[in-house]
Order: sequence, then C-alpha cells, then structure tokens
Amino acid sequence: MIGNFPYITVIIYIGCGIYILMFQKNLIKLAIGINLIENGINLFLITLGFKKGAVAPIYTQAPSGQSMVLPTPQALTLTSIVIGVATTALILSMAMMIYKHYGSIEVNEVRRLRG
Amino acid sequence: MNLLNHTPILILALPLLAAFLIPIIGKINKKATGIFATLVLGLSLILTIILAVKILSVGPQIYVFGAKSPLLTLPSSLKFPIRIMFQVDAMGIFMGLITALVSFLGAIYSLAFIDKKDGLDSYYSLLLLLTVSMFGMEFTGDLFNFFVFLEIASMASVSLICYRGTDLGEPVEAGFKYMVVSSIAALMVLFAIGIFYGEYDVLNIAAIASVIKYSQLDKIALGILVSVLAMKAGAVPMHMWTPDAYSEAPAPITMILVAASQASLYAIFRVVFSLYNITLNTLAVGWIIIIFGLLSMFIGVTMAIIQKDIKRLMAYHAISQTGYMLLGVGVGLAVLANPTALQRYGITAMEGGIFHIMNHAMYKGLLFLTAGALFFRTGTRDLNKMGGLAHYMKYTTIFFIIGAAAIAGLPPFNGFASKLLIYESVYKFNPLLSIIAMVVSILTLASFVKVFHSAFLGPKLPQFIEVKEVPRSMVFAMAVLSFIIIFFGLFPDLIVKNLVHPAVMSLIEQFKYTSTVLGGM
Amino acid sequence: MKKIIFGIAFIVFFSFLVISAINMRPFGLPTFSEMDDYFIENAQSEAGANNVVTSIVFDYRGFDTLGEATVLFTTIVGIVALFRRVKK
Amino acid sequence: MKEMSRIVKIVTNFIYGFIIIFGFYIIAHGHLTPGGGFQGGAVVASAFALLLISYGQMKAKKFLNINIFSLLESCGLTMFIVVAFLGLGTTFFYNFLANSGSWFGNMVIPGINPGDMNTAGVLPLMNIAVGLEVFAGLGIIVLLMADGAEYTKKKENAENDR
Repeated sequence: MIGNFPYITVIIYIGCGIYILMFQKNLIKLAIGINLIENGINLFLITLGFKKGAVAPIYTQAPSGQSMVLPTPQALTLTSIVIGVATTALILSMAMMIYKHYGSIEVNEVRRLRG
Repeated sequence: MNLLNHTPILILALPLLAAFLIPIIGKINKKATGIFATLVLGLSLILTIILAVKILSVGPQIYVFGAKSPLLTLPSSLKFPIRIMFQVDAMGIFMGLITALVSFLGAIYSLAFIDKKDGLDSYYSLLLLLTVSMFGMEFTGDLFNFFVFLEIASMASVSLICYRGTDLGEPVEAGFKYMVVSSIAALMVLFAIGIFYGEYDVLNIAAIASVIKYSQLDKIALGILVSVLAMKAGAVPMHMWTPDAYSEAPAPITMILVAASQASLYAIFRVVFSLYNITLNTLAVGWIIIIFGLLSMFIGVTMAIIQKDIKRLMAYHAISQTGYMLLGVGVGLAVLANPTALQRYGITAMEGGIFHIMNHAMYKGLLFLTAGALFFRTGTRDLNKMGGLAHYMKYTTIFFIIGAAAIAGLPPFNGFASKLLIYESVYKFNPLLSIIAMVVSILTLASFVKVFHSAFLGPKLPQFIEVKEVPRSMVFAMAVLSFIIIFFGLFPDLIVKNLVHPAVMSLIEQFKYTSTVLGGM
Repeated sequence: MKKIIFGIAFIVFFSFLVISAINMRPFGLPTFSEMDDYFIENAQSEAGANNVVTSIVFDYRGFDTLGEATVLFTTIVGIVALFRRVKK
Repeated sequence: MKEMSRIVKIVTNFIYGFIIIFGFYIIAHGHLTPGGGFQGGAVVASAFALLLISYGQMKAKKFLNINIFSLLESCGLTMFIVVAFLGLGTTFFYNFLANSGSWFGNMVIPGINPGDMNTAGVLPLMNIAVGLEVFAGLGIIVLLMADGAEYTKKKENAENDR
C-alpha cells in the first residue's frame, strides 16, 4: 500500500482539478481546473513508467551499466501535454469572446441559452 | 505498390493533406477552398465504398503503420503488436460509410449556405479535420490513437460551433459548454488508457482484449469509459450540451456533429463488445446501457415537445433517437451470455440498434438541413415567427415531410424499418421497454406535426414575400438524403442482410477480432 | 440542493480514482514491460536513433504524432476563425 | 498591451537571438539528446512571446507578421505528412531512410555512443517539420490572443466612455 503513495498524491491532484470544475463559477477558474486535471493525468502516466534506480532511455553518453526507464509513457505524455496546451488556448480564447459579448465571465450571468 | 491495400489510410490521409493545404489555397483565391474540399471528400467517399466492398467480401482489413508490410502485425520476437494499426472490420466500415456520406453532403450543402465574405478557409479546413477525426475514431485499433482522434473531433467541433461567434454571443457560450464536457471526457478516457497500460503494458485493443481479466481495476476502467463516452454521445445524464451545440452550429455542421456523436456511440460498442465481451457480466452492463437508452428516449422527447426554436427541438429528438440505439444494442448485450436467447432475439435487437444509427444519421441530417434552409431564407429559427412557408419553398417542404415521417417511424421510410426490428426483439426481452419505445415514437410524431403546422402551413405572411427556394447545391444535398431514406425504407432487408448483419457479427465474435491481429497473417 | 448532488457525485468519483490508485501495480517495479524492453533494445537498430523516446514518438507511434500536430493545427485554425474581423 | 521600459527592450534585443538558436538546437538534435520537434518549437515560440511582451502589441505586429507564421505552419505540416507519404512504398509511416546510407542513414553503433547527427533516417526530417509547425503555430496563438485581449479591452473602454 505505501509503495503506491505517488499514485495517491497524483489522484489527490486530479481531485482538486475536479473539485474546481464542479464548484467554481468563474470561466477562467474552469480553465485552470481543466489544466490541473490535464497535468494530473500526465503525472499519472509518468509515474506508471518509473523503474527504481533506472536512467532516462537515451544512449548518448548514458552512464553505463544502468537499466532504463520505460519510454512509452513519456511518448504518450508528450502528446498529452501538447493537447493540454491546445485545450487551454481554445478555452481562454472562448472566455475572451464571451467576455466581449456578455460583459462578464461568471457562469450565472453567461446563461442566455435556456430550456 | 498498388494503392488498393493502402486504402484504409488513404481515406484518412488525403483529406488531412487537403486540410493542411487549404490555408495556403485560401490566400490564392477564396472560392477554390470550397470546391477543393468537396472534391477531396468525394474522393474519400469513393475510397470508403471500395474499402467497404473489399471488407464485406474478403474480411476485416489490417493496416500497420511503419512496418515492413501493411499486414505484419507482430514483430518477429514478440507475441503482441507494438505499432499503431488500423483494424477496419464490418462495424468500422459501416460507421465509415455514414461519416463519408454525411460529410460529403455537408460540404456540398455549405457551398451555398456559408456566406462568402470571410473565414472560408478556416471553415473548410475545420470541416475536413472533423471528417478525418471521425474516420480515425472508427478505423483505429489502438486505444491511445482513439484518444488523439477523440480530441481532434472535439477541438474541430468546438471551433465549428463557435464559427458564428464573432458577432453573436450564444454560439461561443454553446461552444464553451461543449468544450468543457468533451475535454473532461477525453481526460477520463486517457485515465482509463493509463489503467490499461499500467495493467497489461500494451495499447492495442485486440491485444488487451486477449489478456483482459475483469479485475477490480478493469471494472473501474469500464465504468469510466462507458459513462464518459455516453456523455460524449449525448445520452441523458450529461446531455445538457447537445441542444445548445446543435442549435448554435451552422446547419451542415450540426448534421456532421450528429455523426460525430454517433462515433462516440460506436466507441462504447467497441469497448463493450470487442474489449470486454464475455469477461464483463453482460446482464448488469446490458441493463445499465438499457437504462441509459430509456432515460435518453423519454427525457429527450418530453423536452422536445415544449421547444419553440426549431433546431433545439430537433436536437432533443436526436437525444431521444440515440436512446433507441442504446436500447437496441443494450438488449443485445444483456443476452450476450446465453446463446439461445442471443439467437432468438439478441441479434435482431442489435441489428435494429445499429441499423438505426445509419437511418438516424440520414433523416436527422435531412431535418437539420431543412431547418438550415428555413434559417437561410427567413433568418429566424423561432417557430412562432415562421408561417406559410410551404407556398414559397416547395422542395424544402417535401424534404421536411420525408424527414419528419422517417423520424416518426411511418412505414414506407427507413425509420420504420429499424424501429420495427427494435420493437419486435425488445418485446421478447421485456414487453415494458417495447411499449415505452412505441409511446416515445408517437410523441415524436406529435411534436413534428406541430413543427410542420407552425412553420409551413398557414396564410402567406407579409414579411416572407420575397422568400424563394434555396440554391441548387442545398437542394441537391437534401435530395440525395431523401432518396437514401426512401431506398432504405423500401428495401430494408437488402441493407440489413449484407451490411448490418456482418457488422453485428463482427461485434459479437470477439475471437475473430483478436485472432486477426494476434493470429497474425 | 444542487450542491449536495454535486458533492455526492464528486465523492463517488473520487473514491473510484483512489481505489484504482491503491491496487495499481507497485510504484518502482513494473510487473509487465515486454513492449518497453523491446523498444529499449531495438530502437537503435530499427529506428537508428539514440533517443528511444523520440524513436517511439516519430517512428513506432508516428501516427499519434501526426494526430498530435493536427490537434495543434485545429486549435490554431479555430482561434483564427474566432478572432477574424467580420468584414461588413 | 503597452510596451515595457527601455531596459527590458535592450535586454530583449540582446537575448531573443540566443533563445531562437537554442530552440533550433533542440529541434535539430531531437534524435540524440532529450527534446525534439515539440519542445524545440516551444522554446522558439517563447522568444516570440518575449518580443511581443517587451515591445507591446502594436509595435510587435511590424516584425511578427501573422501571415508569414500561417504560411510557415502550413508548410511545416505539409512537409510532415509528405515525408510520411513518401514511405507509402511499404507502409504509411515507414522509416525508409534509416540505415540506408543516404541522407540521414548512417549505421548507429549499438549501446552507448557519443551520438552522430547523420543517423535515424526520417526522424530528423520529421523533427524539423514538427518544430517549424509548433513554433509558427504557437506564435500565431500568442499574437492572436494578445490581439483578442486588445479587442475585448476596447469593449471595456467603450463601456466606460458611455
């Protein structure tokens, strides 16, 4: 159980992001919440790929005689980080446009679509 | 070097290359982007038909990326695949046909629908990217690749929903809502992929399906995947984004969004049937999907009756029709364990559910295009302001009648064919479900009669004097859809026998799915 | 009332995540890793690159990276479409 | 965004060249050292963000032109997918240049080696293509969002005047 402590901290990190998404009313805070979950899940993928006492999987001037960390989660996380950048850029631009049209970024005031 | 065994990737790579070139072409001359995009989508439609004929005759197609030959799934020293591969079986190409047809007609429709002043190259580039991402979601055999295409689909559809958002407030709000929902969905899918990678250290769907043990972790991963993809497909508990997104997007884009949310529905079936199949206890998960379907059916139609805006009304109907598909396939899944019940009515229920996906894409697309035609000419979507349009727009009225009759399930049209399959088989499983399905179908008919009366009938209103029929390219797109609806309605068994049945069998037989990869050609 | 429903949903979902974290594989010692061992041994010979991660990103799983570049391109075209000046 | 003080501008004039070179170093050595197309592109884009902030949004428009970035981005992506298409002889993403003795085709000494630039076939080409696309794309995002901030702020000033 104690061996999995890194996973639990990552899950708490994701939990904060989900808490923000559920209970905050400001659009920018929603963007921060989504970013928190994004980074949390990237951390989760990276902690999956760790091997005790291992080196980064690069052969240029690597210290000899050491095993190497699992490379696949790092490749997946690379893709997921760029997706996080794209998501945040799009959400912030939309928040700007909503502020331009509605004059406010509180979720309660931005509610013209009803029913 | 014959291009025929490269068809799965050419269907996807050509529109992608076109999407990258369009900003450059847009700088040269504005009009060319529309025609170029339509030609490329037409080409990929032809390639999809070629691939469909090949798959239905020969069998599932594999395409491995970067290997010595397209069929080399396993590297020499390993027992499971390490590269990304396309695994297109009958179910995948069935959805691919819907995607190709819907996006080709959407491109033709938007040639006349989108005003030529500005932002044209962005529009067509996003339309191509949305099509590419739907193809990717339906053809891929790799979990992480599915997540990347799910993300492209949500990005492209959000940008297209906000397309009219430069001077209007509502589209951006609808886009924001959809963006938040789909980024949570994509992140939770990534979390489930992390769980599968942590457990089995492999990312290929067929490889995971062969080693899956339905442990505590797999139950959680299944729960996350089904609930999140149902949210993306617009099932009830999280359907709040559907009416806003469908009503604020331009009409051809709404038609493609319907097909995009059906791609997430396909993903649920792929996860439940190809990844887990017998290992999950089919009765419980089947009943969960049935309950999702029932809720979607009932709440969708009850909310639809009270709507004033024509596109919001049709959006709620889209939710209720998704309920039919979930009901049909849910019943099929519930009886997957005992073969006798499966033979008796399980397969017909799934055939009804999956055939309903194709029919729904057709007639819901036609209805949204007619709503777009009304908006194009009258500039309003509010039913109270419209009236007496039948006098001026003859063709649109005929197409609307065909669409409304098809969605209500009247005999000569395709809606009836698939709904009948669902009623029959679901009645044998549990009579109450079938009765609810029929009641919902009647309510659907009631709400569309209301729409027809308030929008088309009535005296000639003064402010619509100069309204005339929509341009030819829009009429052509609607005509093709209504021809397909009538053709499917008159010869349903032709379609069910050699298109829907192989799709259902490819979902049910998990062994065939895994052996094509691990058996290795 | 809405807050209570959200609160319960949040706690249920969070407990799902914690359970999955607890019986995930032990942190430092991965139980299965044949795919990654294959990459570590064969990346140099097959893809010819010293950096195994880059050889995965661009050669073994190159199609993901194409999808990845498409995500960035979609976002940029979406933002260009959002902030375009509507010429009256 | 208003422009920053003179000291910041002088330091920026001095530094931004080195940031761009460092970014291209990461892109070019993607297959040897940690890094690659995405990371290098982001470093170069940070140089553009630095220029934008220090010179303010109006002045930065003169030397950070969106059309050039859009052109660069489309060329980068087209180069990427064309390189992938070239492998179509066998399969879509086939690494036809690796160990083939032509452009980037030298054999790699197995095990730990000092690293030779002329290896890993298609990878350096793809790294450059993706790096081009990422830094042009992030440049566009930074400029457009700065432009959007101005565009929405004008709404505030309009409201205050009314």
